[in-house]
Amino acid sequence: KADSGGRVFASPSVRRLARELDVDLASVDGSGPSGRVTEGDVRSAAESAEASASEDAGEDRPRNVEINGKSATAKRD
Amino acid sequence: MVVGDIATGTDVLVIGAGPGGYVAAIRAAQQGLDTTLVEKDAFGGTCLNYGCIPSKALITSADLAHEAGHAEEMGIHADPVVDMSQLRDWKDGVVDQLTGGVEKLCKANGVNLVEGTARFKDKNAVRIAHGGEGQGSETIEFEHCIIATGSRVIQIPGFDFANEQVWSSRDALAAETVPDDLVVVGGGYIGMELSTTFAKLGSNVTVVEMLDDILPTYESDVARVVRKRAELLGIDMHFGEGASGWREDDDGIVVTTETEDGEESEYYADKVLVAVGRSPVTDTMELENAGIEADERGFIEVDDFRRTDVDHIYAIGDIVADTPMLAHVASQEGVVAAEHIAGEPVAFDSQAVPAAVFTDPEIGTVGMTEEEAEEAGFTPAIGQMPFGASGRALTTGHAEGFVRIVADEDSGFILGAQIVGPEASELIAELALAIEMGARLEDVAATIHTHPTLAEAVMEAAENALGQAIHTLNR
Amino acid sequence: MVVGDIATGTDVLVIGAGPGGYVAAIRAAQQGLDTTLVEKDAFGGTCLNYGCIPSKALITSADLAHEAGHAEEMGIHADPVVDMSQLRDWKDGVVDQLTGGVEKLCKANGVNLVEGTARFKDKNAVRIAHGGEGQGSETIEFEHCIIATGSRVIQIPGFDFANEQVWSSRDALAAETVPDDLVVVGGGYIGMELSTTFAKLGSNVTVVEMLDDILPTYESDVARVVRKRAELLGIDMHFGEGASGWREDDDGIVVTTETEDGEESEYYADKVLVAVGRSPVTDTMELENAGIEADERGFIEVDDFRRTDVDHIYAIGDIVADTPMLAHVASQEGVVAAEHIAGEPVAFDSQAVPAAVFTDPEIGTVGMTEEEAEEAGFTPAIGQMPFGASGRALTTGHAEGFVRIVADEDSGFILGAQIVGPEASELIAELALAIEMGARLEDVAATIHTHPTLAEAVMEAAENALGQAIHTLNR
Ligand SMILES: Cc1cc2nc3c(=O)[nH]c(=O)nc-3n(C[C@H](O)[C@H](O)[C@H](O)COP(=O)(O)OP(=O)(O)OC[C@H]3O[C@@H](n4cnc5c(N)ncnc54)[C@H](O)[C@@H]3O)c2cc1C
Ligand SMILES: Cc1cc2nc3c(=O)[nH]c(=O)nc-3n(C[C@H](O)[C@H](O)[C@H](O)COP(=O)(O)OP(=O)(O)OC[C@H]3O[C@@H](n4cnc5c(N)ncnc54)[C@H](O)[C@@H]3O)c2cc1C
Repeated sequence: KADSGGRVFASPSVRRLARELDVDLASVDGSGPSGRVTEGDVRSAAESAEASASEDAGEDRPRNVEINGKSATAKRD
Repeated sequence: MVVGDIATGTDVLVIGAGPGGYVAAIRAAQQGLDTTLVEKDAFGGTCLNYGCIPSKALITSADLAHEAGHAEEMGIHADPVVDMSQLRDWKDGVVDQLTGGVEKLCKANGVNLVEGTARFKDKNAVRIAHGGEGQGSETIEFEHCIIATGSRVIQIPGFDFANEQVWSSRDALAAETVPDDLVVVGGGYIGMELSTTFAKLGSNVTVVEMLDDILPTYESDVARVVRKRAELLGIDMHFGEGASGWREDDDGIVVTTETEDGEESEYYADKVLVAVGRSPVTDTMELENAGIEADERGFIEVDDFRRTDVDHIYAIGDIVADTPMLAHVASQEGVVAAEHIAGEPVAFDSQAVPAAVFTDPEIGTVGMTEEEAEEAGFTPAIGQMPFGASGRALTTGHAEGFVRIVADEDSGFILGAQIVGPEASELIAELALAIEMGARLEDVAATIHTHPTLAEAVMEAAENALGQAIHTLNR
Repeated sequence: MVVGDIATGTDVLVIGAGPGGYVAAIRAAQQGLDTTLVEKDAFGGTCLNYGCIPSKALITSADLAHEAGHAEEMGIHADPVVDMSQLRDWKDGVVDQLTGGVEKLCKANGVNLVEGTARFKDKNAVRIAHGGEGQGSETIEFEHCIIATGSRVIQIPGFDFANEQVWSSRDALAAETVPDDLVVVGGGYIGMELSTTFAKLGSNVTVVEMLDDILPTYESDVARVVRKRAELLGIDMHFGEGASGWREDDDGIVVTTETEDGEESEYYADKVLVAVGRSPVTDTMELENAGIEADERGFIEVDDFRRTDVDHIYAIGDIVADTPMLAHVASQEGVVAAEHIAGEPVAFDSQAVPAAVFTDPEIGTVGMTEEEAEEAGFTPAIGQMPFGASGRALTTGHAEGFVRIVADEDSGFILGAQIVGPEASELIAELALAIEMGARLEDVAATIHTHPTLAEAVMEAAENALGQAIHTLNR
């Protein structure tokens, strides 16, 4: 995992995507060089979170993410 | 402009039109928010009117005149004379063009501009006092507010800027003539930029600095390159001395300094420039009425989205605690605040904040130093490339300094860089991007860099850290 | 040096010590391979001795003298005089320092240096003819060979460089005096760099170009910025005319040109500089003995590892088909060839090859143009930022030109960039890294760029492509 010194290595667009999908970057295993977190890593983390969430809820629908009071819908690709 | 005391409302009220505030206002308007920007003095703030822009304009002219006058080695014989009033006109023209541009851009993006001084009435309204006689005042109610009131120069005891002999940086930038003798109090970046400029324009410059080197926030080998050059320019530097006072004398002034041990010195001058730092402007808009408290030094604490303790009120720029007082930081914070209000998934999570000093040569830094990397728990791999080994640097006649890259030994991730040398302010951009992208040494080393450019030195420094440099011996 | 005809052996034989060959040799030696580098003329090749380096040194001096003499607007009054012999000494000093450095770096890395001309005996040996009388020759057997013999200037019918009035770029760079009147045949990058330089040094320059614009490999709006400036510098440009001959006349020469329709023109001059391109040097080392064939234009075909059809013989630099004739391409190819021989998992797979033109203003380009992106099947998103809206550009007094970024609309991936303006050669480095890293518009836009710098224009261009620019109106 690319978090030497508590730091996660990921590009600005991937960091933004993680916020958008409500994924905690520090908990993502990066598949890029030296463990850099990629867009794909964030999307699959979001999907597995969504899968386990819908398992818990026992239903299969997109999860609403609260961002600053405005709700965004986590999208599946 | 509205006359009398009427109340209007806005989604986003931005206070202060510096590089923090005007950028925040434009971005908020771009997001479709009804946005109002209040400014009490001049659009563009400190940066465009009294800081970054006029200082760099002066530096350009001083550099060109000085260089052309000292280039016999490359065959140029010239004896340039600088006409200060022409230089001021040009500089003022540049400032006017940019501040006029800011105003136009605000309007084009639909920002409502209000001239006046804002004070909080409560958590959801400010009162705006309009400047002149009989201009009255107005109340503006807001859903969200972004405070971007910037900073002011710090005055030290005994040196009142009201005296014409005592200059603030703003006075120095508006100078009508070049003083024969100039004492500069403070060897920080503003002090050193202006010392270099006036030395090149012909002043005998003396710098007095309390600490034991110039540019104390930079590593000593970085500062050293600038100090050596300053010495060659004839700048006289005195360390461990604090300015204690000044008095008039014949046709000039005498500045007195004191060491910690109480040893006094005196320096003759025409003007004394006091450049010991800037402090946040948070004491004039009745923050307490909005329920916000500044810390003991006047800064405001904010979260990752630049929100203050009062959720719908944001603070950005020089008034923010913990981020450096720099124009580009203010702008980035403005973007974050505006987009956060609009509900975008942003945060101020920049891995790398670059900074530049426009001395001779320039300094550009970003991210961690070797020491900081160690403190953060990394094992640093260091790569360095002296400009003396750069073909491009030699062909420009400026080959002092170096590029240093700090990376993590294990992963190769680039953590920081320090550049001192020609165009350091521009060269640092590539490394800021490298850090933000999570680039490794290998990535920078394998990227083709145009020949002959100074940017090749960035690539060579990365190669050096990997033990693969071509144009310098590997450690 | 070895006298007489004896045979020695080496792991890697590199032929030609230009930026391709010397870099390949150093990297091969760094990989622990026994490496021999043969050079028949001067270490550093065309680039250091007769190309990139001397041209940029001349440009620096011409620029500084010209700028200082034309800066009344910023208050500078000067009437610089350039002493050509001093300028030549300085330029030669820079060249000597760099070529000496190359030799030292080769030795320090353990490369065996051999002076002489190499010709293939067979697939595994060359014969080296040493220069002078009685120096004899030697045979070197090799496991691997890297051919890096570079290019030579193209001569056109009727213009023999043996005449002192007919200059090649090399002659121009060694000029002892500045001609009053100079005709330049060819408006490509070398022709335009030298035209600009001599115009600034005081020549009346006329450019004749067969095609209908200068810098025909660049987009017309990019070339236009340079053409406009060239016009202001008094350079007289004639398009659609080919140089057909010249004759002596009184104390000068007359150059004749012809259009496609046979219309003739005459231009008076002291010298005529022919800069119509360069061709690969592949006809002098008996390639056929090694079983290698050049194409009809003299270039050698190579694979991703820079191998020729003969597996253990590589070719790099200006002699390679399909890659541009540029020093940094030669160096990168040298690194790839050397590392491939050493068994490293390399390939010449650069996504982005930057290129610069050191005209006034400079041009820097990398990756795809809008048209190329379309042809490649992308839907291009274009972002542009004029330097006229850049605070830094205005403070330098150079605000012509723009930064353009070409990205893929859907993914945001950056595909290319074209910069024309101040420091374009340096600014392109960030975008080359961006492309190599697979950065998106958003990544460049979200990276903090130092204020005030020209590099901010790169960020603004990315923002513009996203419809979020602050300092320019979004399309
Ligand atoms: C000489 C000098 C050189 C500098 N050079 C550089 C440099 O090269 N690079 C760099 O990054 N930084 C530089 N700086 C620092 C830079 O100017 C500041 O970091 C930047 O201006 C901060 O932006 P801001 O928007 O926070 O505040 P400011 O630019 O200070 O703007 C604040 C604005 O708010 C207005 N205001 C304040 N209170 C009120 C109120 N109550 N109502 C209405 N309006 C109000 C003020 O009039 C002002 O216009 C320099 C500074 C100086 C002095
Ligand atoms: C005026 C001018 C300006 C230029 N400016 C730039 C610029 O700004 N940026 C840029 O990227 N490029 C520039 N170039 C192009 C650049 O010089 C070439 O692309 C580069 O030199 C190619 O490198 P190379 O190693 O392939 O060949 P060269 O540099 O040509 O080196 C080849 C070497 O091989 C030697 N050699 C040839 N045959 C033999 C033999 N049989 N035995 C032994 N030795 C041999 C030659 O003597 C020579 O030293 C410029 C060129 C010119 C002419």
